[in-house]
Amino acid sequence: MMTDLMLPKLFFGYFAVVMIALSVLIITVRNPVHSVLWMLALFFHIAGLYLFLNAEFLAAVQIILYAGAILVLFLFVIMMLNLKEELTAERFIGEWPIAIAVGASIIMFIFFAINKFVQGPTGQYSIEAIKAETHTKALGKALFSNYILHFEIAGIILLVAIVGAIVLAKKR
Amino acid sequence: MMNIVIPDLRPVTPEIIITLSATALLMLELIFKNKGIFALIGISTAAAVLYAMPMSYGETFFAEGTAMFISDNYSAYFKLIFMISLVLSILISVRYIQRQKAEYGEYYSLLLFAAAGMMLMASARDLILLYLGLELMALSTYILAGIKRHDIKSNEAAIKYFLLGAFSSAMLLYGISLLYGLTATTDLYKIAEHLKATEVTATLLLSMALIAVAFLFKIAAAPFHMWAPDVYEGAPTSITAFMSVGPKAAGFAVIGRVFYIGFENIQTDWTAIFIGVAILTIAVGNILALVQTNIKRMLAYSSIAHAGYMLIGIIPGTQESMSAMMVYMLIYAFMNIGAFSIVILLEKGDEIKDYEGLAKSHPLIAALMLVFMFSLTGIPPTAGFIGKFNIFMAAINAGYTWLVVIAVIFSAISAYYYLRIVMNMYMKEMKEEIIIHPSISLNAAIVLTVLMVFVIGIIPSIVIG
Amino acid sequence: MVPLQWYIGLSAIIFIIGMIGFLTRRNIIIMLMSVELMLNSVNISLVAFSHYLQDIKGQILVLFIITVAAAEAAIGLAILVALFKNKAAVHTDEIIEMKG
Amino acid sequence: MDKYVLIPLLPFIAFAINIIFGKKIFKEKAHWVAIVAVLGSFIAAVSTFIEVVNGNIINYDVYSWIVSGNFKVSIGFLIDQLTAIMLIVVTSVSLLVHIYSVGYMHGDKGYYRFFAYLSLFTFSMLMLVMGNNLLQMYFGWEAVGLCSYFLIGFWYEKKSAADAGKKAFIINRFGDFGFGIGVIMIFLTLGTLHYSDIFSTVGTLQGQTINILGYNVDLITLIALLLFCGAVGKSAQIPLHVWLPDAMEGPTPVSALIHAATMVTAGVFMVARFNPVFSLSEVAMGVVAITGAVTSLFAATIALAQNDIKRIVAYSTVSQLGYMFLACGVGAFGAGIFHLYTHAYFKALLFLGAGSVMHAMAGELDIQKMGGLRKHMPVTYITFLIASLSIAGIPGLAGFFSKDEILWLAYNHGTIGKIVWVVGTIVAALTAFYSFRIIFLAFHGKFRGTHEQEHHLHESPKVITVPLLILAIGAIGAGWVGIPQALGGSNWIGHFFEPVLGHPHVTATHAEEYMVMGISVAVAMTGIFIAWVFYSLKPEMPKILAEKFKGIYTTLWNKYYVDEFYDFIIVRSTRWIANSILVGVTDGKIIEGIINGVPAKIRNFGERLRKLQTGHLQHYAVSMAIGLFVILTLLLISKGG
Amino acid sequence: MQEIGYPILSTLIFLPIAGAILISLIKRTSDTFIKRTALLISLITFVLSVPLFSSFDKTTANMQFTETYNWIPSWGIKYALGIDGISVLFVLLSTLLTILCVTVSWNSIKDKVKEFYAALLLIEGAMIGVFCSLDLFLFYIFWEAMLIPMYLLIGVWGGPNRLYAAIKFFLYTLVGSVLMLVGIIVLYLNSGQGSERSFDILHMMTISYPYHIQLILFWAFFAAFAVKVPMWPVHTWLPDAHTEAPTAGSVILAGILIKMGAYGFLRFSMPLFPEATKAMAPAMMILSVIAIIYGGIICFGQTDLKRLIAYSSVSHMGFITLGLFALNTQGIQGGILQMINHGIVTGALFLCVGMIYDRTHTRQIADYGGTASVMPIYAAFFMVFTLASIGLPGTNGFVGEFLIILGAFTASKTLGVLAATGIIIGAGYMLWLYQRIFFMETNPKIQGHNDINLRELLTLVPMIILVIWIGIYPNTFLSFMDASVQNLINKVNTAGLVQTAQQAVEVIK
Repeated sequence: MMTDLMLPKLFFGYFAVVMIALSVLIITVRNPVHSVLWMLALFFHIAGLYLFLNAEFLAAVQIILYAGAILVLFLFVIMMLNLKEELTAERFIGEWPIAIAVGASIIMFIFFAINKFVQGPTGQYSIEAIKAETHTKALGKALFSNYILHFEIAGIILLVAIVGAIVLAKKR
Repeated sequence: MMNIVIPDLRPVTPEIIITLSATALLMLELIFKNKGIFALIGISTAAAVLYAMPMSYGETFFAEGTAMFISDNYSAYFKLIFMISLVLSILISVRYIQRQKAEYGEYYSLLLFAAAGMMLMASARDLILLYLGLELMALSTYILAGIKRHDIKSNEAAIKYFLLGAFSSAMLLYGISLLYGLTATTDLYKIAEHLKATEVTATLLLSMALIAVAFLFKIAAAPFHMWAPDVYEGAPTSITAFMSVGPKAAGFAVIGRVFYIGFENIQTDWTAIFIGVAILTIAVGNILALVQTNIKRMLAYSSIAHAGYMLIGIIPGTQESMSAMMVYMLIYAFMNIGAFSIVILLEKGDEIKDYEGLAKSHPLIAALMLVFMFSLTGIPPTAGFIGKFNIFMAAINAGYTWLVVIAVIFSAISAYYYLRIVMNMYMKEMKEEIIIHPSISLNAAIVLTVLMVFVIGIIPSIVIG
Repeated sequence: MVPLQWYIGLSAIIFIIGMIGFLTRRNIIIMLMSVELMLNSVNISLVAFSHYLQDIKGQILVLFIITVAAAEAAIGLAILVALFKNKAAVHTDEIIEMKG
Repeated sequence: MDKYVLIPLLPFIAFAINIIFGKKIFKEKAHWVAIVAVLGSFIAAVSTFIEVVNGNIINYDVYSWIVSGNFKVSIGFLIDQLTAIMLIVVTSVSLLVHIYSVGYMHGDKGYYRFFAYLSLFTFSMLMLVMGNNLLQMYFGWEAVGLCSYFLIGFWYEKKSAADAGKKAFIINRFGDFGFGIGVIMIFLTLGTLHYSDIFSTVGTLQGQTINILGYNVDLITLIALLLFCGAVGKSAQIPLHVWLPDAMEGPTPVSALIHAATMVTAGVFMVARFNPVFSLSEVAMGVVAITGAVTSLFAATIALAQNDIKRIVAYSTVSQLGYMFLACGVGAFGAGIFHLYTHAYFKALLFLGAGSVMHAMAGELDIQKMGGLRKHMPVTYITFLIASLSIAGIPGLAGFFSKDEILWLAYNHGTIGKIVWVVGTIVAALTAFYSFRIIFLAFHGKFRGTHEQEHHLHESPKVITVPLLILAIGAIGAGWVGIPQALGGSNWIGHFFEPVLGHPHVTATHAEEYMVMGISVAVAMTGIFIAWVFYSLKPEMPKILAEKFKGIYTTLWNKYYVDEFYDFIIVRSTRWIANSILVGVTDGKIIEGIINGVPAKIRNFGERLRKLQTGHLQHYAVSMAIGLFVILTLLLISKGG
Repeated sequence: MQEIGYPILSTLIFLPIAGAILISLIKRTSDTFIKRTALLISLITFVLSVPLFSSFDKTTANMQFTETYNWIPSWGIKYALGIDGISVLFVLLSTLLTILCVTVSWNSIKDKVKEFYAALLLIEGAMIGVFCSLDLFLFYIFWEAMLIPMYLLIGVWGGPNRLYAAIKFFLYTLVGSVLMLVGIIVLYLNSGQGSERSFDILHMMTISYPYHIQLILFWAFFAAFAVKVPMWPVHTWLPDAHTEAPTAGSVILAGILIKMGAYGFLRFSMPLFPEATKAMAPAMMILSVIAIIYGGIICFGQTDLKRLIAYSSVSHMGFITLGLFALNTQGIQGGILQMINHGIVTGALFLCVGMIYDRTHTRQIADYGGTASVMPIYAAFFMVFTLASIGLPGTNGFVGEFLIILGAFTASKTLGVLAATGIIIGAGYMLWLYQRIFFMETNPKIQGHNDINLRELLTLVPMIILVIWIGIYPNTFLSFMDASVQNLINKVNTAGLVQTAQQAVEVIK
């Protein structure tokens, strides 16, 4: 009894601790390259958490798209700038204590708020239901029926991103 | 056994038209070298959209029996405003972007994409769709703001706008996620139903606050306004004109929908927020505008102040006040873009002192600027007065007299900085020769705006009621 | 069974960390990453919600968020590149051309 | 268009013609227009007078002037015995002065202007006396004041002249202030401003009181005193007498016409006209009598120490006016008007004589620099002497009868009467003294002026001397219409006035009347004798006395320092308040301070706010975060979850 | 009322405006043509306005020459014009003064001639509009619209310190007006008792508003009107505006613009908020008396010719408001008449000042002296206006001031007396001024200037005629306002009686 009651909690505990640690590292380390790498690690853990919440497709996307595409993009850009100077430069803005104070007080509120949390009504996509037709399929069906418009728009957004990247970054 | 329901596309026709033509422009750029044609296409697209609008009324995209996209009077009116600002921006852009060495075909298609995004925002009744529309608009505007990519100011504007925009949309998402958690849905109507059924929790308030912040950022209301002056100053003036109207209008559109439908049951809470924000916005906008030396910054602050006035339209939440707010938006579109078009008309018209002695060298232009300035101040018989009058009347009718008193006092103060321009034009001597760049399209824009400013001022019945 | 609050708490913490990162770091790229951090925190909570609510909308939203995040990253970095070309600056306090 | 309208209208037409065409067309001929007009109105006046004598009282409205709600007032004429006599006085003296001016003002660059003003004055004075309602009187009242302003300041290049004119006008305004309020009070209480209605209804006010700052004041007394304020101003009684001596800055004919014969007597006329009101209030009457007595004494004493011939005559005018008020005060309105009428002639004569002397002395006014003029200008001397005798009250001359009538009636009028009688008698002595001081200093002895002055001396031309002679006849004979029964006369004029002014009851006997006469004649003689002693027999005497009573002498010489006092109290203090308080502080600092201060505050608040807009985008982000934080605080604290 | 062939009021409003547009189309090089056109238009306007005088029905208090069209139906806003005994004279005065403004500016305006005359005509149109509007919204439109050309008039063609003066004038008035705007809206929202809401004044007058609302609204309107009048202590814009404005500007300001405040009290405050008016009348009268004395005494401290006259205006306007708030026939009729008088006299004085300023280009009193010897005719004119302004009987000033003081005295003896002192003070500063400018030995600075020419003579003559006319036979003008004023007073006095009666009934029950 204890085990299958404890095990998920332990799992979660591990993930949580590591993720928080990683995020803190990301925003504190001096070298941008390092923080990208820590981010990579973080993304893997997030993906893990997704699996844990049986959203395997999302986990995959997280790895492929985020880790695979976005982070690489970040790396490219970082290579562009002068790391030497970056390593000596000041990391934080002068007013960082204020910022932290504000952040801290906000999270205080958030916690105050979310332990009042009451979850909404449950829908028909129970774990069993998703297990029945695979997660990917379930997602896909929704995406191409009800959310077709959203899907198209997402496409357009990416198009705009491409155009923008070209317009802004290309030589002429 | 895959049963995909192909939903009814009719209501989305305008959006489809505009996106298609935007995409088309991207390809046409390879064919046509003369960019004038793009402007033409853009305008005709707008016309087509307006033409398609009436026949597109209705709702669509049924997920579990609820609509996600709704095309009604409300959205139609805002789409009208978007189209007007789009057309005017295109008109004032044509020659200007040549002068600014920023003449790319993408310019126009991005404008169209942005417009598409706004239209989606205006029509969305599903938070996901709303978010996507917002991002579509935002991303296009980021690019447009930075499109003068050889100009450091333009880059700076873009990066500031982009980072803060991303920051705010993160907050929006967090709010949405909490709301989703509370209600298990993203459809505004369903959210409303569910919230009515359950009692108010702190979490709900939190998510509401987060969403409010994101939207208030979009309409540049204090204290989320600080990006506006910098971005307006740095961005190409034509884009500034566009940004000062389009995204603002879109922001108001979504505020109207989300808060009136979604958060109906906690109206008292968010009204309180908006009252505070409105007062702060009016005060900050007007007071800071007093001390500006750059006219684009001044107009930025003035547009912040105007956002404050429009918020007064949101607060009472009556039918009357909402329509008043929309009318104000429309009028504001004309007078503000009009003012910017004068700025564009001048070779160098960014600094307020550039206007000294304009009345001597170019009386007509000075007169036009005068009209726009007085309209922004809200002096009859210009449209600006009708707008203010309308909003104030609605607010007082809903019992917010004290709020209106504050507003009118500040609008009187605002006269000071608008009159500074007039003063420079009419009562100071010319320092150096003033060069102007008239062009058919630009003149058309100016004539159109000034005409509307007067027509609405004298025959308001065409916009109200 | 892990209570839902834990997930929300986790996402909240990460969100705030991201926010603090955004508010404190000078380097624009790191700020951008902080935003990504915030978005991911949102994703976590969304997935958690959709799991516990036995509803799929949340996950769809996550999908879109990831897409948009990608687009944002692309544009943001593009702007950064343009800026970098004109003025080799990646620190927020180096781009204060316009103020007041 | 009947002749009553013509009386005032003709001079007005003359004015209009002269002021518009005088400069271009008439130039040196301007006087013809004026003289013809005045002559016309004189003739009309005489015929009107005859009508009145035959018992025909004219009272009618010409047109209604102001109509507002229940307030109705019209332009109209009331010509009764009182008015009739005034008409004669005004038109006749005016006519003579016009003629005189032809010679006196000859060659002045403002020639046409002078005659225009004279005509305008005649018009205004006639409007004043002929009006049948208070507002019209007020109209004439202010109009004559205006004319005197013009004429005193006729030589406006001289600062002293301009100042004098202004002073006259403004001091009169002080009087008119009271007058005006009196008018309003009458309207509010009686609902009308027409004499006939006022006099018929005023009785109903008896015993009514009005509350002023907690004191209950008798209504009639209040009204009477308010009206009297006007009289005090116009007739230069204490404390508003200061303007009249300065008025001598004007051309001498003006002094004769306005500041001796007519305008200054308007006050007396008004009091007499309102005798039905005054006689209802003991207090008011007392005030009038005392004011008159004090003024006459006061002015006479000042006259003793002056050397400027015109100023002496001016002060004598003030004192004679005091006499008239004294008369009214003791209820002897008829006597007052009688004296007014005689005084008009001999005082005009004195002035014109003085003018004639000035003309000969090339504008020299100091009697100390004259002497022995009688050889050079006999006509002037004779006429001047007659006038002096007349004013001194030598029996047989006009002055004697009127003055004696006053003293006699005063004597009859209870305690106040007795007091003022004593004062009057003293004044009689003083009058005789200073009048003959002039005679002896100016006309007797040997010439004390410069040589060129000496052989410039000459008798004035006909156009000047003829009016003198005519006036001299007036100065002698004008009184004969009022010879009292005691001297076997009929006191015709007294009876003539009775219907309007009533007749004071006489208790005392003829014996006492002779006594009163005797005393007054005696004191007059003494005065003349002393003057002869001082200025003819032992010319060093006055110097010695002046040394002896230096204090008194300087006080008199400086006219009791009244001018200085007013200058300090009113003029300086007003300017000080205006400059240092109103302009400097309230407007400058307080109001403007706020008006300009608030925007300034807003501006530099803006400037400070501007500092927050650092351009550093994280600061923007932080402000957003703070905004969020504040919102959350408000929401969650207020909700408490 | 007699019918006139054309919609007279609309014509009077829009003819000048059309004229302004016409002028702005003329080639700017042809100055004389522009001037002639302006003169012609102003003359035509005046001629067309004459029927108001001739065929005005003095027997009725109703609005006359009315025109009514729906304008903004959804807000119940009408384009409603009409005049009664209170407003008719101001319309005439406006049309007359505009002509004089055109002629007096003939040579003094050299720069931006086109804009100047356009602005002038725009002001005329707006002014007439203010006096004719029977719809609050319409009224407000004109009321505000006038600010724009006036602001330019002061700011563009004004004196050395014009920028400050112009902005001060504009902001001062605007702050007042916006508060009135709020008041107007509140009024409108409360006008729906038992009927459609509307901005129609005549309709509003039929409604009796609750006392507390009346009070608030009274002060809201007061804010606008008091600034315009200007009443103490919000008068400080006037000296600056008057001093810096060009002659025509000062004339318009003194002649019409500041009358609109007092007119506002008459047309709106009193009939719409009778009870509040009655309650506030004492306060208003006290302010007025302060203005009279304050404005008078402060004149002694002035060194600038125009500034002195400006402050004297403050004092005179004090008389006017005093009369109006005496709330009795004499007071109000006197007040209205005095508005006309002050328009004529002070307007004329500013015309005179402008004429001599064109010659000497100085406004410092110290630079003058002995002018009477140099310019006798001019001196004569100036004297007449001076006398009129100190209220000498026989001039228009006397009739007005006398009636006002009579009215004030009826209302409150103390205030009446205090107000009367204003007459002494007035005589003091005006005569002192006159002496310093025209008397005493000639100041070399003004030596050798020629006397006024025919154009200037013709500009002043009409004023003289009016001064004398009103002075000698004021009934011509008083008779115009009789009926309307009576009606107004009845309205004010009977107000609240009904409610009190009802309350009494309640008590009895």
